[in-house]
Amino acid sequence: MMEIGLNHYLVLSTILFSIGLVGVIRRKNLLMLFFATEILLNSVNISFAAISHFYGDLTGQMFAFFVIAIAASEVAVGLGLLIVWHKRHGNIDLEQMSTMRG
Amino acid sequence: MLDHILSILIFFPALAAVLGFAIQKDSIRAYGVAVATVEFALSLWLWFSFDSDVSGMQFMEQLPLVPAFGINYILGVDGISLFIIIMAAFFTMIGIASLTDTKDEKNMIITLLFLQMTMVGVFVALDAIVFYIFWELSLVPMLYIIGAWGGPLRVYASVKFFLYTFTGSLVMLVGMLFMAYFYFQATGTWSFAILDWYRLILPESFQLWLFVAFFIGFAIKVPMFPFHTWLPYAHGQAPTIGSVILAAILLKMGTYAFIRFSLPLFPDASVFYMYPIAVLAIIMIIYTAMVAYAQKDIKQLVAYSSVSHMGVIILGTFALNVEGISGSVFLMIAHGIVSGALFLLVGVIYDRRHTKMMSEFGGLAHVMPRYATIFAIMMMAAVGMPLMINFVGEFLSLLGFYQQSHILTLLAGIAIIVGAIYMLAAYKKMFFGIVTNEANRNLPDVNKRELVALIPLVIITIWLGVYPKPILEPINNSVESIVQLMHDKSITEEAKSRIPNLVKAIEITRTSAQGAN
Amino acid sequence: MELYLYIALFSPLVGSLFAALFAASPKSLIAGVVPSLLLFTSFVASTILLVNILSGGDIVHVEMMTWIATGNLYIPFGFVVDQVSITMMMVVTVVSTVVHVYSIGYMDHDKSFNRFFAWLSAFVFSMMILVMSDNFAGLFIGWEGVGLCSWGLIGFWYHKESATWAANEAFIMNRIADLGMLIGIFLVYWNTGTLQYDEAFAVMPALNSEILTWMGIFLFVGAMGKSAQFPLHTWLADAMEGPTPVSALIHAATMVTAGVYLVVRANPLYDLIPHVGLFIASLGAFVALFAASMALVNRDMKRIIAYSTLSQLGYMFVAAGLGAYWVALFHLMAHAFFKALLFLGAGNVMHAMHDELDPFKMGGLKKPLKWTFIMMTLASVALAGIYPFAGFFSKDLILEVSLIEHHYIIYSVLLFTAGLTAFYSFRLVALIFHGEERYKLFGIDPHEAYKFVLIAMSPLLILAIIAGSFKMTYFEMVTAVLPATQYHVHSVVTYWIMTIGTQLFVLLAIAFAYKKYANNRITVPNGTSKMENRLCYKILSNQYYIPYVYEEYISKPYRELSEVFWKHVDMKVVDASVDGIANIIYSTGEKTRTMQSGNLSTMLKWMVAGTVALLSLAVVFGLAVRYSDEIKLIFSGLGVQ
Amino acid sequence: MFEAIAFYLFAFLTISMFYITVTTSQALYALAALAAGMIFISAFFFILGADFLGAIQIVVYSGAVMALYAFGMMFFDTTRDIKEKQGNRAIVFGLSTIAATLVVVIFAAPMVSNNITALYPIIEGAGNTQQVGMVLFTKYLVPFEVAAVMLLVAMIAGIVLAGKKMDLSLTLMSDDEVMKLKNEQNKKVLL
Repeated sequence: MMEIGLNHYLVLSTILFSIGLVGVIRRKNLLMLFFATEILLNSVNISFAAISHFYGDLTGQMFAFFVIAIAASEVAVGLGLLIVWHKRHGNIDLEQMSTMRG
Repeated sequence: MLDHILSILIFFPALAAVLGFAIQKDSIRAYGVAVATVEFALSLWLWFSFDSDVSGMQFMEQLPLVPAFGINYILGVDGISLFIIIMAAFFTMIGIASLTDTKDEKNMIITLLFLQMTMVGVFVALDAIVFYIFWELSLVPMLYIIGAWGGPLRVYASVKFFLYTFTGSLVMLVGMLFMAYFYFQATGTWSFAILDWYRLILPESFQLWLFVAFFIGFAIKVPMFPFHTWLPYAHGQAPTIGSVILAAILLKMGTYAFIRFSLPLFPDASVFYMYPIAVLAIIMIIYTAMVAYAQKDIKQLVAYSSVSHMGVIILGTFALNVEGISGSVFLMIAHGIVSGALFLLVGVIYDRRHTKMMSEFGGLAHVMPRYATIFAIMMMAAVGMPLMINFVGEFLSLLGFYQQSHILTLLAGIAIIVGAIYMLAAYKKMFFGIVTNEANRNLPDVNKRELVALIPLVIITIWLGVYPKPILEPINNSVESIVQLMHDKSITEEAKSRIPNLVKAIEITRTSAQGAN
Repeated sequence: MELYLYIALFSPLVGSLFAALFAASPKSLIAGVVPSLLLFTSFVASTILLVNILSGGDIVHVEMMTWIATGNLYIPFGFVVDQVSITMMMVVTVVSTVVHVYSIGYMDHDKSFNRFFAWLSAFVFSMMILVMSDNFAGLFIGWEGVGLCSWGLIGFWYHKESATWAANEAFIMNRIADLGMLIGIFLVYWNTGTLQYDEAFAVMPALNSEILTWMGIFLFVGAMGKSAQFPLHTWLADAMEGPTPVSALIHAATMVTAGVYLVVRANPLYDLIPHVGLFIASLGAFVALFAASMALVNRDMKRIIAYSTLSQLGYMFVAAGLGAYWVALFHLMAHAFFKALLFLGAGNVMHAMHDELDPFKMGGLKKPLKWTFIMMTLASVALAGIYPFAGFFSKDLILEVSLIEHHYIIYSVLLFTAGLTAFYSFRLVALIFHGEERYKLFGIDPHEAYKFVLIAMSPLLILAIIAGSFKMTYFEMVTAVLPATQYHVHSVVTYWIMTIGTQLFVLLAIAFAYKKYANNRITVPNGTSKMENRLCYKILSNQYYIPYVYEEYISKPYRELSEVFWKHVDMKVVDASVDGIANIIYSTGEKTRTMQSGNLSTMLKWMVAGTVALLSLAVVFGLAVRYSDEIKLIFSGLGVQ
Repeated sequence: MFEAIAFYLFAFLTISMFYITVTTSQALYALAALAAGMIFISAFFFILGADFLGAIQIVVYSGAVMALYAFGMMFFDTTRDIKEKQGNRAIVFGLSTIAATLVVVIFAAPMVSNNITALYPIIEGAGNTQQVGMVLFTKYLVPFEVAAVMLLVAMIAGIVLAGKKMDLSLTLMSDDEVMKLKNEQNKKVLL
């Protein structure tokens, strides 16, 4: 119990990932959705870093690094789009975005 | 030029069709006839320069397309495909020449020329992928012909036609890919060349599965019972020219592919599935003939009769001996000519009365004696009168199958009875009796333009019935080499005993196969 | 000689094509005269060939060209003129020449005069191919060809519903038999490797008897159709809807005898299988009696003659079945002459009576139609088999054959039938030519046929009278190829008792017919007389209800089954299942379309669900790969390969 | 011992922060909680000895990303309560849990079966940042550069998207409106 192993990190990662997924599913405000995706990405990052640590392999860290880079660009573009949407429709409500109705 | 005559035959109509967009509406017909005539002349030239004594492929062409996967543009022609190509050219020619008051004539002619490209392509392709491409491409112009110029249900009919046959050919494609993969496993190189595949001896269990994959694709195209229901719709709704080409050429793709792919590639599976397929063929023959008898619409009747005759072709193919296969190849041509002519004849009366219901007619023999005569000749040919083209094929097909099974042949022979029943009943309804419908009283007899299309067909029908040798001989030579190949390749005892050994040097195919590489 | 062969064979074709050229144009005499002349040419050429054969010349055997050659199969257009085929050729050319000339008169007023000759000559051509071919395939060509022409000629007056119906019936019935024939041909090919008569027959003795039996049966089935043997006989009576010359040529003299010809031609085969031969003979005897009984009460002049033909065909099959091939062929020949004559005479009567067929409405025609009366009477005498007419020699011979072969049942049936034959023949003659002139009631003024028509008929009359005298010449000629069994009753006493007894029996029957029908008390039956209400009369006049049974239990169910197949099976089952599959896909699309509500949060939910599914798959596969050995073990434990 | 305490502490903190993020109805709270969570996560990285990653985490997330969100939120009406839809909770949580578990199983599987070996073992005697640098600029040079370009593109995209007139869509506008827009542009050019 006191010895923190890989499993502890993985469980933590799982918990955070579920929280993120709950957010993704529940939220209908787009901004909040973005927050939830950040959580997802971060939870995975923890796993990467932990695996990297416990196996003495740097690849995990590299992946985490690239994940952060992607998260950053995602936020940049995503927010830009969000602003455009808000300008045009005056809201950022998921329920309103139904032009893709099949 | 002779070295590339097959490519020319394929792409000349396509090129002409592209150029056709630039042609004035008034002169498009002359242009179409000219192009089709040149194509037909080329095909005749091909026949003229064809060496009947050689059983293997001739006029081979090869061009690498995707060398890494062994996909090559390989063309070649043998006695089996030669005459279907000529017939395709011939029907396109007379089809265009006899087009009557079609709306949007220009598009129709251009579509027909494209269709011709795909038809020739299918029959000369010796690479599975090239074959597949043309096979699928041929659906498009036909879809367009039915969908754009068809009857009231045309959209349903054309979509059904397309989706149904397309589904089948996808299964076939999977089979082809597997086949190529097996080839890769066996030899270490990829190849889609059919002649390469011929040399591959597959274990029986593989053969059984692959045979089924190919069978589904071909059977829907033929169409075999119970996959035939797209055909009556397609025929019922298609314009005359569409029906003619569909019946005469497109259906032959299926039966041709059986002989080109299924038999030589899977001899053991062919023997294994011979009886089930024969039973299907017999159901096809008798059942569809009875359905044809119940039809009220003359065109549907001819369509069902077509299915019935295709049953005999299938039966001949699966006789797995020279007599049967030669007969079935001959019957392909014969059926093409006769059913094509019958559809043209139905078109003649449809143009005049705009109905195809037999009950609308009666006593036409009084009003249109020439028409009645030609119809009678073609009907008798369809019924299988000796000295007419169909008989030779039917006789040989049934004769061939008799070696395999007596009882099944006896059942299949019922074809000649039921065929006579529906044909004669239809003829009686339409042509005999007195004229009851006033609208029929003053119908004009066949005119010159229609005669241009019909007279050559009548001549061919009788000429090849009396003297089938010019066609039968090349067919026979090619079929013999296929049968021998099958015998040599077969693994099981059953197959060895079912497929006759002709004890003839098959070197020719071998060398030509190697020449292909 | 080959030249003559080709002339004999092809001049009818030329005639047919010539007439066909005018088919669509109005009547022109030339379209009738030229084919007749060409047929006469054919007749002359045949005669030359006959003379050649009689004078001991070689059999003419030619191979014109290859027809079908594939695999081991080789079928040429080969023709042979031997003793058998020359007999048939003579019969065909003589009768058809007469019928052609007769038709020029008979069809005089028909607007389709030209078409008629095209068909008629085409028929002769087909018949010539049938008899001259040297192989089974060629025989089949002729076989189908005569069927086709018969269809065209029975349905010649195509505006008549009954005529076209009869034409189709004849064609389809024959097709049923042709299937048997075709199977027989296949059997011959696969067992002997050839379709040439001589080669195939040479191999046959080496085959096992079961195969030979099937061969014989299937070929005979073909013969049954063409020769209208029971149960495929109904078409022949209905075929009388065609013009009378057609009935004379096709349905009396030539085509219907093709079946007998086939059996005679295949004599080496049937010699090997006497049990099938006995069956043929028994069927023949049955048909002889069966047909004669229907002729007794019929009220249609042409049908009576048709039944008589059927009955005589039965006689021929008895002879052929019992191995007396030359006797069968001889009766065939003699019968052709007098039966054609009878039909042509009937044609004259019909013309005179404006197409009236009921003999009860005639009577007393011997005065206006003197020559016809003489001809028909003589023909009937010949048919009845009175000495010294043709029928006596041929028919009595058949009776003798059956006696000598110890088939007493067949003999007695045939003897009885001979009496019936005499009775119904003279019933007809009596009703038409004797008694009161009932036709006056119907306001008809009968006229004798054209002179040239009568002259044209005269060769048949002569032949009907004298044909019997050729018997020995004929025997010597034909036995060169057929088994030469002389049929003589060993004891002279028996022979005379038999012959005279038969003659007396027949004469008695004739006298009875005259007594009953040649008086003035005959009236047109109207369905009230006592006899007409008898059960046996009803059965006979309804042809034993066989056509009714065919219609009710074969044609109608076939029609209904076709409808069911189309409307219910094809539309509702086969097609519907295809559409059903399409509909399932469609409706799946329709249903799942709601997934695409456009609502992003719903989509996200689906996305998560999809992710879960894919991840689970990944896990499952991962586990499967990892534990593949164990899984295989479990499966093999379950018996899966 | 210290490690364990730190792990549990930060685990508790991260989870609660993120929980707040996904449940609160106030956007500002959510933002704040997220930022806090990010920082706490970096603590794990430090614990795991990934110093460089920890630093990056703080810089990028707490600095750049949060600043972006904060700026972004200025456009929106953040005071309004955010309405949550009433979904089926069982589905929501069930799906989430299953998905997360599966992800972990997949990640853990190769390790359980012990069939992975370190491709780039940690080099003794070098600091984490140094090691990262060594790997990043050798093996991962191309992806690194691509990532750089991606960030650049994202930056430009962000600027362009948030810029003028991006709220107009030529495809959704009627012809008249498009013409009007064109005329305006032309005027500008002429002026």
